[in-house]
Amino acid sequence: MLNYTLKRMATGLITIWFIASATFLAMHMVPGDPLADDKAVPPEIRAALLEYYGLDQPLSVQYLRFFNNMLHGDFGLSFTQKNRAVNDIIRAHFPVSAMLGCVALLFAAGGAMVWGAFAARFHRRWPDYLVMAIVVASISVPGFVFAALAQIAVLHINQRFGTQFPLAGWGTLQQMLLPALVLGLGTMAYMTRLMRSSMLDVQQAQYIRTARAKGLSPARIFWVHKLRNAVLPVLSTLGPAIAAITTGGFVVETVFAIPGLGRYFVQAVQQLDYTVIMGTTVFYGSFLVLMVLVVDLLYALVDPRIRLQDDR
Amino acid sequence: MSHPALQIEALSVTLPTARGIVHAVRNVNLAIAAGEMLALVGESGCGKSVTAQAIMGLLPDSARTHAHTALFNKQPLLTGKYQKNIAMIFQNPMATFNPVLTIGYQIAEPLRLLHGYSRKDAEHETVRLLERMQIADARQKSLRYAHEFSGGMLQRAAIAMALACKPELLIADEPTTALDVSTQAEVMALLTELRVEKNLSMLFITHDLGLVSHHADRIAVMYAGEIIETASTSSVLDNPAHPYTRALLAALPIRHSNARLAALEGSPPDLRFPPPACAFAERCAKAMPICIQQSPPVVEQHHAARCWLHNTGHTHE
Amino acid sequence: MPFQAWAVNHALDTDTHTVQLALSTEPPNLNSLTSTDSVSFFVLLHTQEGLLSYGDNDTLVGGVAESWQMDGTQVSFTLRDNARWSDGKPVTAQDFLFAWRTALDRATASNYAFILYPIKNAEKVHRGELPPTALGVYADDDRHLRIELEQPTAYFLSLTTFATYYPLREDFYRKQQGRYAADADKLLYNGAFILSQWTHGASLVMEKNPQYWNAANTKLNSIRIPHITNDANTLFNLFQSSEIAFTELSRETLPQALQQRLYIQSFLNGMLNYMEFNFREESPLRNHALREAISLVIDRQSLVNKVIAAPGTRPTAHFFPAWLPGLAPTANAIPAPDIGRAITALHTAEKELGMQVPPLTLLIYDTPSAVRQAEYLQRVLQQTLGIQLIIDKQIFKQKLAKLNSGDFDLALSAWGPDYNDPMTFADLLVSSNANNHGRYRNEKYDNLVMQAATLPPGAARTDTFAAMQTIIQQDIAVLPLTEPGIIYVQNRQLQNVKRSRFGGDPDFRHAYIDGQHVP
Amino acid sequence: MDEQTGNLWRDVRHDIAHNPSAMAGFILMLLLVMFCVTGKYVWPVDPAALDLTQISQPPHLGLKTLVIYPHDTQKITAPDNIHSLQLAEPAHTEAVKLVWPINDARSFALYRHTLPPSGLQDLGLPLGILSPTTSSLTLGYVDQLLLENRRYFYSLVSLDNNGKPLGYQTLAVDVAHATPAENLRDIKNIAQTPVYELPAHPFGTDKLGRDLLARLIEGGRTSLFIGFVAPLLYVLFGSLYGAMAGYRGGRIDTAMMAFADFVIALPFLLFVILLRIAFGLGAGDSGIHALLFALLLLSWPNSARLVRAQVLQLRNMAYVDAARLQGASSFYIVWRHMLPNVLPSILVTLSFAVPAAIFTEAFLSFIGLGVVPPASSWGSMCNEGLSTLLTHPHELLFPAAFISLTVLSFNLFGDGLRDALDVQTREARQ
Repeated sequence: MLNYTLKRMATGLITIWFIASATFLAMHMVPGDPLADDKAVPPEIRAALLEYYGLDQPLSVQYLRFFNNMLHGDFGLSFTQKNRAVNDIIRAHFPVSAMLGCVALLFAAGGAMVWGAFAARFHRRWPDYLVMAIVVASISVPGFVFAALAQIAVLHINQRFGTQFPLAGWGTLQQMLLPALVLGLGTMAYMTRLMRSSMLDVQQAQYIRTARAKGLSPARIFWVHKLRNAVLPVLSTLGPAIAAITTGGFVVETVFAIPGLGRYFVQAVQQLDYTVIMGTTVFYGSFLVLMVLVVDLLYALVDPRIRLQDDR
Repeated sequence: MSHPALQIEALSVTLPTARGIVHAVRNVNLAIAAGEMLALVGESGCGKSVTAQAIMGLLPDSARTHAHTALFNKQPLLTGKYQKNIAMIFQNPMATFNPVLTIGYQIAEPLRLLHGYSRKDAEHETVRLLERMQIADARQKSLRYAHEFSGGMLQRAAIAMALACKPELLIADEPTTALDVSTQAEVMALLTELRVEKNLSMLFITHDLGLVSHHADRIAVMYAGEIIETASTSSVLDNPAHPYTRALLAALPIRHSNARLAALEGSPPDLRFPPPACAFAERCAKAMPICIQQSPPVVEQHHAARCWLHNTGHTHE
Repeated sequence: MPFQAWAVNHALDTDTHTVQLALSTEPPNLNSLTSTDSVSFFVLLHTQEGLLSYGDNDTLVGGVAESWQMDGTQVSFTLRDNARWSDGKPVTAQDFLFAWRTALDRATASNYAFILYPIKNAEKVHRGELPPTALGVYADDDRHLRIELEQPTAYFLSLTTFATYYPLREDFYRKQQGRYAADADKLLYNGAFILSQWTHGASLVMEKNPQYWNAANTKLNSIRIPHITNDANTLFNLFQSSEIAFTELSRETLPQALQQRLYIQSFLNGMLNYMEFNFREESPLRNHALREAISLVIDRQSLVNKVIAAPGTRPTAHFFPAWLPGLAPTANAIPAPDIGRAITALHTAEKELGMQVPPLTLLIYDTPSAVRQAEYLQRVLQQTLGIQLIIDKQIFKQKLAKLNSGDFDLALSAWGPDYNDPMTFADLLVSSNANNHGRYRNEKYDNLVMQAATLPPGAARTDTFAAMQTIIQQDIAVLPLTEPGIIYVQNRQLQNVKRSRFGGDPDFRHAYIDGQHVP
Repeated sequence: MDEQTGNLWRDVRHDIAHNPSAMAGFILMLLLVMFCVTGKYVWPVDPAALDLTQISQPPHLGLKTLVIYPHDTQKITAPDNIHSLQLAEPAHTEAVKLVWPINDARSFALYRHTLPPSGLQDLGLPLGILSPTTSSLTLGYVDQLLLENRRYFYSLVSLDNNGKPLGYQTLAVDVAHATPAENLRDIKNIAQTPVYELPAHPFGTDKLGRDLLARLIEGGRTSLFIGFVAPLLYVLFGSLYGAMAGYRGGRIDTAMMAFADFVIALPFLLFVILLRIAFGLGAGDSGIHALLFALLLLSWPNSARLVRAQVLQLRNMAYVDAARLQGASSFYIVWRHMLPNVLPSILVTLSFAVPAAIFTEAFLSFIGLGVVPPASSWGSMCNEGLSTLLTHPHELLFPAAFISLTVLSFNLFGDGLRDALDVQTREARQ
């Protein structure tokens, strides 16, 4: 296992190097002037800025310099958030995205298990159809519409009942619930479908009949025998889901005024903030690679049939 | 025959499916004495597994079960509750075990949950059971998963798991079908030993008449949801009363699964619309006019058969 | 991350004199020497102060300076002896000298360095042709600052309100080692408020600066900014939920604001929205008749009332917005739409070009309003002139790059004033100005701008601007379309919030909460 | 299981045909495609035609409008004897002309409200501040700002020299819907029809007065194209890729999955921008092909991972070994034995990839990288309609409903297909 993990981490490093290189290349191929501003930048200022950010160097030098700095854990200073280090930006805003993402994922995974199992239990009966209808409804409305609707709903509750639920912002537990709900909804719907589907498969399995023949209680059969098997396909989507949910929060972060990294990344792409693009991409890439590895290890723990050694 | 431990009279099961209600088991009578092995024989789809599942209470909620009498050791069956003194082993040993739990854990489950063993005692008992099943290195093996076992070993483990339920009746649903011939023999021998050792009643379900000829005390032949012939093993083998049983026997020596009913034309009736008279009449070479008009009676004798030929004394030549 | 459960938010707090607001983005750059954006200017207006400042009706009042004198090219300021930095040290003439020299240092890379150019030798210092000491600024002592101008500049005093002219203390600036203004504690304040908390991307808190010379007249104790988002619906929802005391309205949120009987005010923000034409070689828009045809089919009334339909926005037929001082009341205007004349002009254009008008590209930003305008223009040009308009919708840096490289035929642009003088607009169309993306060139116009720069306020200067307007209108150098307006709501208890067209806006320095007023 | 794959597809067809919800899904899908492909022949309205007299009009089947004749909407002729704020002409949606006498006031502020005003701070939207400039005895104002046919309350505030209000008066005005005659050039005898019934907009109009039904038909082509083509292609590719990796195992698997991880981690936005350029997205190109390509290039790894995980389980199955011993090629085994088993989860993935693709397009519209006008899509229409959710809900409701129907159709059909393919539930039912 340790050997496998080390090997995977080595592969991961190569992957990250590829990600960084591809992004570096893509970024410089995207037309647009990262130094341009609403009001024209005089040529002498431009020259000074190019020098300041090292953009006056040939691309190969910039590339080597970037990797050298990256190895030292330094992504440089942001172009748009003046004087702010990319490291500081990641350090300040990633925890926000991660926290929001974790709550959303908890909500999604928990909900999916309950709803998926519930729907499978009542396969082809009305509770099943109800859950599936909710699933379809929640994936057929774009996230930004849901976010807006949720906020308006809370506003109306506040106005009608004199409550003071926060509509936006970050810092309190209360402020986190609504955005996490909205963020997790799509993932929950997806996982519910997978869960229901695999639960149906598991319900048909011989070993469940065996378990019943052994006289085990329905609760024990559900928790010990069904759930662990049914959760496997869901688990395999978890790695990318974690990455997607912690990075894909741009809309939710905008609507709910949350200082997550998603907003900074989208803004960086729109503004061609080279250092922030590189920093966040490499960081997210590493995060994703790590999450995929963690999920694979977890998967192997849950499913003994999966062998981690690549020596077949 | 002494007083039967298992006593089933007039058992009927219907299963709703997407295409209509299937009358899977029709008016079945079964009796097994303590320590006796009854073999329930028939081709797939004839209702023998459904009968077993009905006894175990494993049928889906949508199934409708009805019986005139259903008792095991004087305790009522078909109550929807778990039958603590009946255990079951299944056809495919690979699918019997939950792939993500260790073999030992699964064997220990009924010990701990039903019989109140402590974790440690359950572990000991599990190892003992596996050893009894002639599994070498049982302690180590109990920590392994199903995919790490061979088929024969798994089926022996499955028997151990069934024994962990401490049953008085063991239902074996085609336990050897998925195994190769030599392993089959091992498993059969083991089952016979256990039967003697623990005075277990056994309902052995199979489509292979030859397999049970050395082990079963009595044989019941099932066709299209009905039991068409019941008698002692020797009586059925030597003196089959029903044309269907004869057809089964005729296929025996070839020992090749695909050819076993080669002599038989046609296919079993659609059990959504069970025939009113003899279910075998359509395929029977000796069918008479009465066969398709009226259901043959079963006279409870030493050798019972649901056939007009049998009852009118026109036995085979 | 601190987590307090069940926080309660109030837009206003009468007891503590606290007001809550939202910002559209995080202030990108609070270094007054290099900041260029309106959000940073908003924060800087409250936390820093220059020599002068805008009072009511855009009149100049003393900031750090208590008195000033301008005589031709000589300007002198006397600083208040009670003007202090937030650490208690006095604001001195050297602080200005240091700020301006630093801004002109090319390593600082200040986009707005040019705004210091009226000062003698500023341009040459910036180009590195003269040493920083050659700058025509003299700190005679701590409280007296003398400035020599390159040439008489009528609007110089209004420039001193601009962020680039704010003072900066050398010892503090150097101590931050290039990270000046990166965080709240990396800034030194001499304005009405200090930035006491800055959680990046999430919130800011500005608190009354006790060291400020005019602290007695600062009524608010703190301005809290707990939300940062540019989502118009969210902002309006926050206002309705009494989480913020002030927000702008959009065309879409206005009906709800009316339904809620909110107190709506409007404000013309001083900008000009206009269409740029590409005058580069091989562009069909070098053809005057073609520009004329296009200018004659665009109905600004429909554009403003139906397409943009942002209340407060006005159609305009003038390049110079009317609110600017020193303009003649009715300078020449762009003619009203006339389809008959437009078609005649189109025929002329096709004859002169020797071909049918090829499809034209309209370069725009990706805002919903710009897209609507472009779709409208696309339809109008197609229907009335048969000209195919291709919409090139680009995000920020991509549009700027295309503008700068001349990769467009037509473009929708906006220009906002930096200071209170028509020169801030007149400059825009000078042939050497990099913001003149279409490369419009008219020597007569360039000369008029040079003249106006040195003329003292008066009739002659007014006439010069009128002459510029005539040239723009005759050449159809650009096509002025609208003067965007803003409608906004504020909590009825919040009083005396000033809107301003330059520097920071809105201005809460003198705002107060009227506890008597029943909301 | 092996023998069942032979007549699997025939059974699947049979199952679907006898599954009402799956059939409903299939028919719905066909209807939606037909709506987008043939819709424009049934509803031949130009989706790009602007009608600035019907901005954000709710659905109607024929709106009565007042025909107004060419005149200068800006000009006001004040009637005689004006004592208070009053109309100079009957009010309609093209112009509300107000006049009032000049009294002692230095200037006037004019407001417009949709409710009766309750005080000086509740006069509604400020329209402007007007000062008398001529020697005329009256002042006038023409309001043309986005008028709807409803009642408005105009308030006039007199201001003193310091801009302080002296008092106000309010006038309730009922605004009738009007259309300038020149917009109705194709109508004969227009002079004889002072009131005209405008053609129906069964789904209402958008912010530029374009027919929403025609826009939906046109936008659906983009959305369905992206929603069906992209997921089908990338899920197919991803599944094959994942199946191959899982089946081969070992170093090949490791390398293939590392590549998949690499692709997932690439910044999507950056590559969309890049591909727009690479595709020569100049101006006017709707950008749909670049988006399709970006989706194909970057979205397949998720389904690859899912399928690989299942194949890893399946390849230990006896029938796979059997097939291998019989000398079947890897591709054959993957295609014939493994894909039918992983199809159910592929279908689930697919039924989520459809809305995901449609919304990716919508999200890109949200940040300005979506389709380029005059092209449209359901996603971008949702995005546009969102801002007027409370005042003109139809602009959001209809495009959102069409997206929901698409997703629903795919889910119903996919569910039926999944059940039909699932060998185990099949057995249970038989």
